[in-house]
Amino acid sequence: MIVRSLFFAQYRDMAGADELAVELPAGARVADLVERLRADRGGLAALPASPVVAVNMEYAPLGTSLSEGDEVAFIPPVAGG
Amino acid sequence: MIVRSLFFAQYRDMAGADELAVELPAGARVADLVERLRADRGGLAALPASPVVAVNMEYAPLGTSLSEGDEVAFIPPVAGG
Amino acid sequence: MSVGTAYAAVTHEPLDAARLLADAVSPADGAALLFWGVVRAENDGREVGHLEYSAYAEMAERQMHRIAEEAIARFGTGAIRVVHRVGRLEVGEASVAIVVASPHRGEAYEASRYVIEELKKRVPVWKREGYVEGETEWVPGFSPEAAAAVEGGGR
Amino acid sequence: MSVGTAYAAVTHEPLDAARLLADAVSPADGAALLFWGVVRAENDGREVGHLEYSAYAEMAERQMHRIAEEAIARFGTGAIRVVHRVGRLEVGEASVAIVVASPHRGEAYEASRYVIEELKKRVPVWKREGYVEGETEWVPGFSPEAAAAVEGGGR
Repeated sequence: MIVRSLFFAQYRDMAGADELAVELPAGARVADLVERLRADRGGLAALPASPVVAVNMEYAPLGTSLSEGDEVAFIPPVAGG
Repeated sequence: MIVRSLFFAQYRDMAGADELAVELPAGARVADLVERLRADRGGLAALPASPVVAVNMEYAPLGTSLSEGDEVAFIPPVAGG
Repeated sequence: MSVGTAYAAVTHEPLDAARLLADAVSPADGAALLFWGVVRAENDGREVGHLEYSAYAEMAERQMHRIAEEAIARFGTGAIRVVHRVGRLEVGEASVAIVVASPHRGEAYEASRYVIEELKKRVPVWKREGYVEGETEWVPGFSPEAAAAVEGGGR
Repeated sequence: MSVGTAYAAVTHEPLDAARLLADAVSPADGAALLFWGVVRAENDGREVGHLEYSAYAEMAERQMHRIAEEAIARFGTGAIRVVHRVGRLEVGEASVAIVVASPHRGEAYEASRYVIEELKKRVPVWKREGYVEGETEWVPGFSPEAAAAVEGGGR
Protein backbone atom coordinates (compact mmCIF):
# COMPACT_ATOMS: atom_id res chain seq x y z
CA MET A 1 0.00 0.00 0.00
CA ILE A 2 0.98 3.59 -0.49
CA VAL A 3 0.68 6.27 2.20
CA ARG A 4 1.27 10.00 1.86
CA SER A 5 3.78 11.49 4.29
CA LEU A 6 3.56 15.24 4.88
CA PHE A 7 6.33 17.34 6.36
CA PHE A 8 6.10 20.75 8.00
CA ALA A 9 8.49 23.40 9.30
CA GLN A 10 11.77 21.84 10.57
CA TYR A 11 10.73 18.40 9.26
CA ARG A 12 10.08 19.91 5.85
CA ASP A 13 13.60 21.35 5.92
CA MET A 14 14.97 17.85 6.75
CA ALA A 15 12.89 16.12 4.07
CA GLY A 16 13.57 18.73 1.41
CA ALA A 17 9.97 18.20 0.32
CA ASP A 18 6.42 18.88 1.48
CA GLU A 19 5.27 15.40 0.75
CA LEU A 20 6.56 11.89 -0.05
CA ALA A 21 4.60 8.85 -1.18
CA VAL A 22 5.89 5.79 0.67
CA GLU A 23 5.15 2.17 -0.16
CA LEU A 24 4.65 -0.04 2.89
CA PRO A 25 3.59 -3.66 3.37
CA ALA A 26 -0.05 -4.26 4.28
CA GLY A 27 -0.59 -4.05 8.05
CA ALA A 28 2.20 -1.53 8.57
CA ARG A 29 1.94 0.89 11.47
CA VAL A 30 3.04 4.48 11.87
CA ALA A 31 6.18 3.23 13.65
CA ASP A 32 7.12 1.25 10.53
CA LEU A 33 6.80 4.36 8.38
CA VAL A 34 9.00 6.31 10.79
CA GLU A 35 11.63 3.59 10.72
CA ARG A 36 11.57 3.49 6.94
CA LEU A 37 11.95 7.27 6.62
CA ARG A 38 14.78 7.42 9.12
CA ALA A 39 16.63 4.66 7.27
CA ASP A 40 15.96 5.73 3.67
CA ARG A 41 16.48 9.42 3.45
CA GLY A 42 19.58 11.45 4.19
CA GLY A 43 17.84 14.41 5.80
CA LEU A 44 15.14 12.43 7.53
CA ALA A 45 17.72 10.40 9.43
CA ALA A 46 17.45 13.33 11.87
CA LEU A 47 13.70 12.70 12.39
CA PRO A 48 13.07 11.79 16.07
CA ALA A 49 12.49 8.07 16.69
CA SER A 50 9.09 8.97 18.24
CA PRO A 51 7.84 12.01 16.36
CA VAL A 52 4.35 13.44 16.84
CA VAL A 53 2.19 12.41 13.89
CA ALA A 54 -1.34 12.96 12.70
CA VAL A 55 -3.08 10.32 10.62
CA ASN A 56 -5.78 11.80 8.41
CA MET A 57 -5.58 15.04 10.41
CA GLU A 58 -5.98 13.52 13.88
CA TYR A 59 -3.08 13.08 16.30
CA ALA A 60 -2.34 9.36 16.48
CA PRO A 61 -0.01 7.09 18.46
CA LEU A 62 2.88 5.31 16.71
CA GLY A 63 1.05 1.99 17.00
CA THR A 64 -1.75 3.15 14.70
CA SER A 65 -2.31 0.79 11.74
CA LEU A 66 -2.13 2.40 8.34
CA SER A 67 -4.32 1.89 5.29
CA GLU A 68 -3.90 2.59 1.59
CA GLY A 69 -4.07 6.33 0.91
CA ASP A 70 -3.68 7.45 4.52
CA GLU A 71 -2.21 10.90 5.05
CA VAL A 72 0.47 10.83 7.74
CA ALA A 73 1.68 14.26 8.81
CA PHE A 74 4.87 14.74 10.81
CA ILE A 75 4.25 17.52 13.30
CA PRO A 76 7.24 19.28 14.85
CA PRO A 77 6.60 21.25 18.05
CA VAL A 78 3.79 23.70 17.27
CA ALA A 79 4.14 27.45 17.75
CA GLY A 80 0.86 29.06 16.78
CA GLY A 81 -0.64 32.14 18.32
CA MET B 1 -20.86 80.89 49.55
CA ILE B 2 -22.39 79.34 46.47
CA VAL B 3 -21.83 75.70 45.44
CA ARG B 4 -22.97 74.01 42.23
CA SER B 5 -25.06 70.87 42.70
CA LEU B 6 -25.18 68.47 39.75
CA PHE B 7 -27.83 65.78 39.31
CA PHE B 8 -27.70 62.69 37.15
CA ALA B 9 -30.06 59.91 36.07
CA GLN B 10 -32.74 59.24 38.72
CA TYR B 11 -31.58 62.22 40.78
CA ARG B 12 -31.92 64.44 37.72
CA ASP B 13 -35.48 63.21 37.32
CA MET B 14 -36.16 64.11 40.99
CA ALA B 15 -34.53 67.54 40.74
CA GLY B 16 -36.12 68.36 37.39
CA ALA B 17 -32.80 70.03 36.50
CA ASP B 18 -29.19 69.12 35.67
CA GLU B 19 -27.79 71.66 38.03
CA LEU B 20 -28.75 73.98 40.91
CA ALA B 21 -26.72 76.77 42.50
CA VAL B 22 -27.16 76.61 46.27
CA GLU B 23 -26.16 79.25 48.79
CA LEU B 24 -24.71 77.86 52.01
CA PRO B 25 -23.10 79.43 55.08
CA ALA B 26 -19.30 79.42 55.21
CA GLY B 27 -17.96 76.18 56.71
CA ALA B 28 -20.87 74.09 55.45
CA ARG B 29 -20.27 70.42 54.73
CA VAL B 30 -21.75 68.11 52.12
CA ALA B 31 -24.22 66.84 54.74
CA ASP B 32 -25.57 70.40 55.13
CA LEU B 33 -26.15 70.66 51.38
CA VAL B 34 -27.98 67.33 51.38
CA GLU B 35 -30.18 68.46 54.25
CA ARG B 36 -30.95 71.75 52.49
CA LEU B 37 -31.89 70.03 49.23
CA ARG B 38 -34.09 67.45 50.95
CA ALA B 39 -35.93 70.24 52.81
CA ASP B 40 -36.22 72.82 50.01
CA ARG B 41 -37.25 71.06 46.89
CA GLY B 42 -40.34 69.00 46.26
CA GLY B 43 -38.69 66.33 44.10
CA LEU B 44 -35.43 66.21 46.01
CA ALA B 45 -37.25 65.28 49.22
CA ALA B 46 -36.81 61.76 47.82
CA LEU B 47 -33.01 62.10 47.78
CA PRO B 48 -31.44 59.53 50.17
CA ALA B 49 -30.26 60.97 53.48
CA SER B 50 -26.77 59.63 52.71
CA PRO B 51 -26.36 59.82 48.95
CA VAL B 52 -23.07 59.13 47.18
CA VAL B 53 -21.50 62.43 46.16
CA ALA B 54 -18.44 63.61 44.34
CA VAL B 55 -16.86 66.95 45.20
CA ASN B 56 -14.93 68.42 42.28
CA MET B 57 -15.11 65.04 40.53
CA GLU B 58 -13.76 62.91 43.40
CA TYR B 59 -15.95 60.72 45.57
CA ALA B 60 -16.14 62.36 48.97
CA PRO B 61 -17.66 61.55 52.38
CA LEU B 62 -20.61 63.58 53.70
CA GLY B 63 -18.37 65.28 56.24
CA THR B 64 -16.31 67.00 53.54
CA SER B 65 -16.12 70.79 53.99
CA LEU B 66 -17.26 72.82 51.03
CA SER B 67 -15.76 75.96 49.51
CA GLU B 68 -17.06 78.69 47.24
CA GLY B 69 -17.55 77.38 43.70
CA ASP B 70 -17.26 73.67 44.56
CA GLU B 71 -19.01 71.27 42.21
CA VAL B 72 -21.00 68.70 44.19
CA ALA B 73 -22.37 65.87 42.06
CA PHE B 74 -25.09 63.53 43.32
CA ILE B 75 -24.29 60.06 42.01
CA PRO B 76 -27.08 57.48 41.94
CA PRO B 77 -25.99 53.84 41.66
CA VAL B 78 -23.77 53.59 38.58
CA ALA B 79 -24.50 51.22 35.70
CA GLY B 80 -21.76 51.64 33.14
CA GLY B 81 -20.36 48.92 30.91
CA MET C 1 7.89 45.30 33.48
CA SER C 2 6.45 47.43 30.72
CA VAL C 3 5.19 50.95 31.26
CA GLY C 4 2.14 51.53 29.15
CA THR C 5 0.13 54.70 28.93
CA ALA C 6 -3.51 55.13 29.91
CA TYR C 7 -6.18 56.77 27.79
CA ALA C 8 -9.88 57.23 28.58
CA ALA C 9 -12.75 58.95 26.82
CA VAL C 10 -16.53 59.33 26.82
CA THR C 11 -17.96 59.72 23.33
CA HIS C 12 -21.20 59.95 21.39
CA GLU C 13 -19.60 58.28 18.37
CA PRO C 14 -19.80 54.56 17.54
CA LEU C 15 -16.77 52.70 18.94
CA ASP C 16 -14.07 51.68 16.46
CA ALA C 17 -12.42 48.39 17.48
CA ALA C 18 -9.72 48.40 14.79
CA ARG C 19 -8.68 51.94 15.62
CA LEU C 20 -8.52 51.23 19.36
CA LEU C 21 -6.32 48.18 18.78
CA ALA C 22 -4.01 50.06 16.42
CA ASP C 23 -3.64 52.93 18.88
CA ALA C 24 -2.88 50.62 21.82
CA VAL C 25 -0.40 48.11 20.37
CA SER C 26 3.31 48.99 20.44
CA PRO C 27 6.25 46.94 19.06
CA ALA C 28 6.90 45.54 22.55
CA ASP C 29 3.45 43.93 22.73
CA GLY C 30 2.69 40.32 21.84
CA ALA C 31 -1.03 40.48 22.48
CA ALA C 32 -3.95 42.81 22.97
CA LEU C 33 -7.25 41.97 24.58
CA LEU C 34 -10.37 43.89 23.66
CA PHE C 35 -13.41 43.84 25.93
CA TRP C 36 -16.44 44.87 23.91
CA GLY C 37 -19.60 45.48 25.90
CA VAL C 38 -22.76 45.36 23.79
CA VAL C 39 -26.46 46.04 24.29
CA ARG C 40 -28.41 42.82 24.90
CA ALA C 41 -31.92 42.21 23.61
CA GLU C 42 -33.12 41.00 26.99
CA ASN C 43 -32.60 41.94 30.63
CA ASP C 44 -34.28 40.38 33.65
CA GLY C 45 -36.84 38.78 31.40
CA ARG C 46 -37.88 41.97 29.60
CA GLU C 47 -37.30 42.56 25.90
CA VAL C 48 -35.01 45.54 25.41
CA GLY C 49 -35.21 47.66 22.25
CA HIS C 50 -32.50 50.20 23.02
CA LEU C 51 -30.49 51.73 25.85
CA GLU C 52 -29.91 55.39 26.68
CA TYR C 53 -26.51 55.90 28.30
CA SER C 54 -25.66 59.08 30.14
CA ALA C 55 -22.53 60.04 32.06
CA TYR C 56 -20.94 62.65 34.25
CA ALA C 57 -18.51 62.78 31.38
CA GLU C 58 -15.55 64.65 32.79
CA MET C 59 -15.53 62.67 36.03
CA ALA C 60 -16.11 59.41 34.15
CA GLU C 61 -13.05 60.07 31.98
CA ARG C 62 -10.99 60.89 35.05
CA GLN C 63 -12.14 57.69 36.83
CA MET C 64 -11.57 55.47 33.80
CA HIS C 65 -8.12 56.97 33.29
CA ARG C 66 -7.27 56.26 36.91
CA ILE C 67 -8.53 52.68 36.70
CA ALA C 68 -6.42 52.14 33.57
CA GLU C 69 -3.35 53.54 35.35
CA GLU C 70 -4.01 51.29 38.35
CA ALA C 71 -4.19 48.26 36.06
CA ILE C 72 -0.98 49.16 34.24
CA ALA C 73 0.87 49.58 37.54
CA ARG C 74 -0.63 46.47 39.10
CA PHE C 75 -0.24 44.04 36.20
CA GLY C 76 2.67 45.58 34.29
CA THR C 77 0.88 45.77 30.96
CA GLY C 78 1.43 48.03 27.98
CA ALA C 79 -1.10 50.69 27.01
CA ILE C 80 -4.71 50.55 28.18
CA ARG C 81 -7.46 52.47 26.38
CA VAL C 82 -10.99 52.76 27.74
CA VAL C 83 -13.80 54.38 25.78
CA HIS C 84 -17.42 54.57 26.93
CA ARG C 85 -20.15 55.57 24.55
CA VAL C 86 -23.19 57.63 25.61
CA GLY C 87 -26.50 58.45 23.94
CA ARG C 88 -29.00 56.09 22.41
CA LEU C 89 -27.66 52.61 21.53
CA GLU C 90 -29.53 49.89 19.72
CA VAL C 91 -29.28 46.16 20.51
CA GLY C 92 -25.90 44.82 19.36
CA GLU C 93 -24.13 48.19 19.49
CA ALA C 94 -21.05 48.55 21.67
CA SER C 95 -21.32 50.65 24.82
CA VAL C 96 -17.80 50.22 26.14
CA ALA C 97 -14.45 49.14 24.73
CA ILE C 98 -11.37 48.34 26.80
CA VAL C 99 -8.13 47.50 25.04
CA VAL C 100 -5.18 46.16 27.01
CA ALA C 101 -1.95 45.74 25.08
CA SER C 102 0.73 43.66 26.72
CA PRO C 103 4.03 41.91 26.08
CA HIS C 104 2.46 38.76 27.59
CA ARG C 105 -1.12 37.56 27.50
CA GLY C 106 -1.65 36.52 31.13
CA GLU C 107 -1.33 40.09 32.35
CA ALA C 108 -3.66 41.33 29.60
CA TYR C 109 -6.46 39.02 30.82
CA GLU C 110 -6.03 40.07 34.44
CA ALA C 111 -5.83 43.77 33.65
CA SER C 112 -8.83 43.67 31.30
CA ARG C 113 -10.96 41.99 33.93
CA TYR C 114 -9.81 44.46 36.58
CA VAL C 115 -10.72 47.45 34.41
CA ILE C 116 -14.24 46.29 33.54
CA GLU C 117 -15.04 45.26 37.14
CA GLU C 118 -13.81 48.56 38.57
CA LEU C 119 -15.51 50.55 35.80
CA LYS C 120 -18.83 48.99 36.74
CA LYS C 121 -18.31 49.89 40.39
CA ARG C 122 -16.85 53.38 40.21
CA VAL C 123 -17.46 55.19 36.93
CA PRO C 124 -20.42 57.62 36.86
CA VAL C 125 -22.36 56.25 33.90
CA TRP C 126 -26.05 55.37 33.89
CA LYS C 127 -28.38 53.64 31.51
CA ARG C 128 -32.09 53.69 30.93
CA GLU C 129 -33.59 50.67 29.19
CA GLY C 130 -36.18 51.22 26.49
CA TYR C 131 -38.44 48.16 26.41
CA VAL C 132 -40.00 46.87 23.25
CA GLU C 133 -43.44 47.38 24.84
CA GLY C 134 -42.69 51.10 25.17
CA GLU C 135 -41.68 52.00 28.76
CA THR C 136 -38.25 53.10 29.89
CA GLU C 137 -36.56 52.40 33.22
CA TRP C 138 -33.22 53.21 34.90
CA VAL C 139 -31.10 50.09 35.17
CA PRO C 140 -30.23 49.33 38.82
CA GLY C 141 -26.51 49.75 39.43
CA PHE C 142 -23.70 49.72 41.97
CA SER C 143 -23.48 52.31 44.70
CA PRO C 144 -19.87 53.54 44.70
CA GLU C 145 -18.37 53.48 48.17
CA ALA C 146 -16.91 56.91 48.76
CA ALA C 147 -14.23 55.67 51.16
CA ALA C 148 -13.26 52.64 49.07
CA ALA C 149 -13.10 54.71 45.90
CA VAL C 150 -10.85 57.28 47.54
CA GLU C 151 -8.58 54.52 48.83
CA GLY C 152 -8.51 52.78 45.46
CA GLY C 153 -7.64 56.05 43.82
CA GLY C 154 -4.66 56.51 46.09
CA ARG C 155 -2.96 53.28 45.07
CA MET D 1 -26.91 28.24 28.92
CA SER D 2 -26.41 29.67 25.47
CA VAL D 3 -25.51 27.54 22.48
CA GLY D 4 -23.10 29.43 20.28
CA THR D 5 -21.61 28.24 17.04
CA ALA D 6 -17.94 27.66 16.33
CA TYR D 7 -16.04 28.97 13.33
CA ALA D 8 -12.35 28.53 12.49
CA ALA D 9 -10.19 29.51 9.54
CA VAL D 10 -6.59 29.80 8.38
CA THR D 11 -6.04 32.74 6.06
CA HIS D 12 -3.35 34.69 4.22
CA GLU D 13 -5.37 37.93 4.55
CA PRO D 14 -4.90 40.56 7.27
CA LEU D 15 -7.28 39.93 10.19
CA ASP D 16 -10.31 42.20 10.47
CA ALA D 17 -11.26 42.83 14.11
CA ALA D 18 -14.47 44.74 13.42
CA ARG D 19 -15.73 42.09 11.05
CA LEU D 20 -14.96 39.27 13.47
CA LEU D 21 -16.84 41.04 16.28
CA ALA D 22 -19.83 41.78 14.07
CA ASP D 23 -20.00 38.17 12.90
CA ALA D 24 -19.80 36.76 16.43
CA VAL D 25 -22.18 38.96 18.42
CA SER D 26 -25.87 37.99 18.53
CA PRO D 27 -28.74 39.84 20.27
CA ALA D 28 -28.43 37.50 23.28
CA ASP D 29 -24.84 38.62 23.95
CA GLY D 30 -23.85 41.33 26.41
CA ALA D 31 -20.12 41.17 25.75
CA ALA D 32 -17.49 39.95 23.37
CA LEU D 33 -13.84 39.43 24.12
CA LEU D 34 -11.27 39.62 21.34
CA PHE D 35 -7.83 38.11 21.79
CA TRP D 36 -5.47 39.70 19.28
CA GLY D 37 -2.05 38.07 19.01
CA VAL D 38 0.55 40.34 17.41
CA VAL D 39 4.15 40.04 16.24
CA ARG D 40 6.57 41.44 18.82
CA ALA D 41 9.75 43.29 17.95
CA GLU D 42 11.81 41.20 20.33
CA ASN D 43 12.01 37.58 21.40
CA ASP D 44 14.51 36.01 23.80
CA GLY D 45 16.68 39.08 23.52
CA ARG D 46 16.89 39.10 19.70
CA GLU D 47 15.42 41.85 17.57
CA VAL D 48 12.72 40.45 15.30
CA GLY D 49 11.93 42.07 11.95
CA HIS D 50 9.16 39.77 10.76
CA LEU D 51 7.66 36.32 11.26
CA GLU D 52 6.82 33.68 8.69
CA TYR D 53 3.83 31.60 9.79
CA SER D 54 3.01 28.29 8.16
CA ALA D 55 0.31 25.75 8.95
CA TYR D 56 -1.07 22.34 8.13
CA ALA D 57 -4.07 24.42 7.21
CA GLU D 58 -6.85 21.87 6.95
CA MET D 59 -5.90 20.13 10.18
CA ALA D 60 -5.35 23.49 11.93
CA GLU D 61 -8.87 24.59 11.01
CA ARG D 62 -10.28 21.31 12.25
CA GLN D 63 -8.38 21.57 15.56
CA MET D 64 -9.32 25.21 16.12
CA HIS D 65 -12.96 24.44 15.37
CA ARG D 66 -12.87 21.61 17.89
CA ILE D 67 -11.25 23.79 20.56
CA ALA D 68 -13.92 26.46 19.98
CA GLU D 69 -16.67 23.83 20.33
CA GLU D 70 -15.08 22.53 23.53
CA ALA D 71 -15.02 26.07 24.97
CA ILE D 72 -18.66 26.72 24.04
CA ALA D 73 -19.76 23.48 25.68
CA ARG D 74 -17.56 23.94 28.74
CA PHE D 75 -18.28 27.60 29.49
CA GLY D 76 -21.72 28.05 27.93
CA THR D 77 -20.75 31.01 25.76
CA GLY D 78 -22.23 32.31 22.54
CA ALA D 79 -20.35 32.10 19.25
CA ILE D 80 -16.59 31.64 19.12
CA ARG D 81 -14.57 32.54 16.01
CA VAL D 82 -10.89 31.68 15.65
CA VAL D 83 -8.82 32.88 12.71
CA HIS D 84 -5.09 32.28 12.28
CA ARG D 85 -3.10 34.13 9.69
CA VAL D 86 -0.21 32.55 7.77
CA GLY D 87 2.51 33.98 5.54
CA ARG D 88 4.90 36.83 6.25
CA LEU D 89 3.85 39.17 9.07
CA GLU D 90 5.61 42.36 10.11
CA VAL D 91 6.00 43.56 13.70
CA GLY D 92 2.65 44.80 15.04
CA GLU D 93 0.53 42.73 12.63
CA ALA D 94 -2.00 40.29 14.07
CA SER D 95 -1.30 36.57 13.73
CA VAL D 96 -4.34 35.22 15.52
CA ALA D 97 -7.76 36.54 16.50
CA ILE D 98 -10.17 34.80 18.86
CA VAL D 99 -13.60 36.31 19.45
CA VAL D 100 -15.83 34.94 22.19
CA ALA D 101 -19.33 36.39 22.34
CA SER D 102 -21.29 35.70 25.49
CA PRO D 103 -24.40 36.74 27.40
CA HIS D 104 -22.14 37.29 30.46
CA ARG D 105 -18.55 38.43 30.64
CA GLY D 106 -17.09 35.94 33.13
CA GLU D 107 -17.58 33.04 30.76
CA ALA D 108 -16.10 35.03 27.89
CA TYR D 109 -12.83 35.54 29.79
CA GLU D 110 -12.57 31.88 30.73
CA ALA D 111 -13.42 30.62 27.27
CA SER D 112 -11.03 33.04 25.55
CA ARG D 113 -8.17 31.94 27.75
CA TYR D 114 -9.00 28.29 27.18
CA VAL D 115 -8.99 28.70 23.40
CA ILE D 116 -5.63 30.50 23.19
CA GLU D 117 -3.92 28.08 25.60
CA GLU D 118 -5.22 25.00 23.76
CA LEU D 119 -4.44 26.55 20.38
CA LYS D 120 -0.82 26.97 21.40
CA LYS D 121 -0.63 23.34 22.52
CA ARG D 122 -2.51 21.52 19.78
CA VAL D 123 -2.89 23.46 16.55
CA PRO D 124 -0.36 22.65 13.78
CA VAL D 125 1.04 26.11 13.09
CA TRP D 126 4.72 27.06 13.00
CA LYS D 127 6.65 30.27 12.83
CA ARG D 128 10.11 31.23 11.69
CA GLU D 129 11.54 34.44 13.06
CA GLY D 130 13.38 36.78 10.73
CA TYR D 131 15.92 38.71 12.79
CA VAL D 132 16.89 42.25 12.03
CA GLU D 133 20.50 41.09 11.60
CA GLY D 134 19.40 38.81 8.77
CA GLU D 135 19.09 35.16 9.93
CA THR D 136 15.89 33.20 10.30
CA GLU D 137 15.09 30.51 12.86
CA TRP D 138 12.14 28.25 13.73
CA VAL D 139 10.56 29.34 16.98
CA PRO D 140 10.62 26.51 19.57
CA GLY D 141 7.12 25.28 20.33
CA PHE D 142 4.97 22.79 22.20
CA SER D 143 5.04 19.11 21.37
CA PRO D 144 1.39 18.01 21.12
CA GLU D 145 0.73 14.90 23.18
CA ALA D 146 -0.94 12.43 20.88
CA ALA D 147 -2.84 10.68 23.68
CA ALA D 148 -3.92 13.87 25.43
CA ALA D 149 -5.04 15.44 22.17
CA VAL D 150 -7.12 12.42 21.26
CA GLU D 151 -8.73 12.41 24.69
CA GLY D 152 -9.37 16.15 24.56
CA GLY D 153 -10.97 15.77 21.17
CA GLY D 154 -13.41 13.21 22.53
CA ARG D 155 -14.89 15.54 25.12
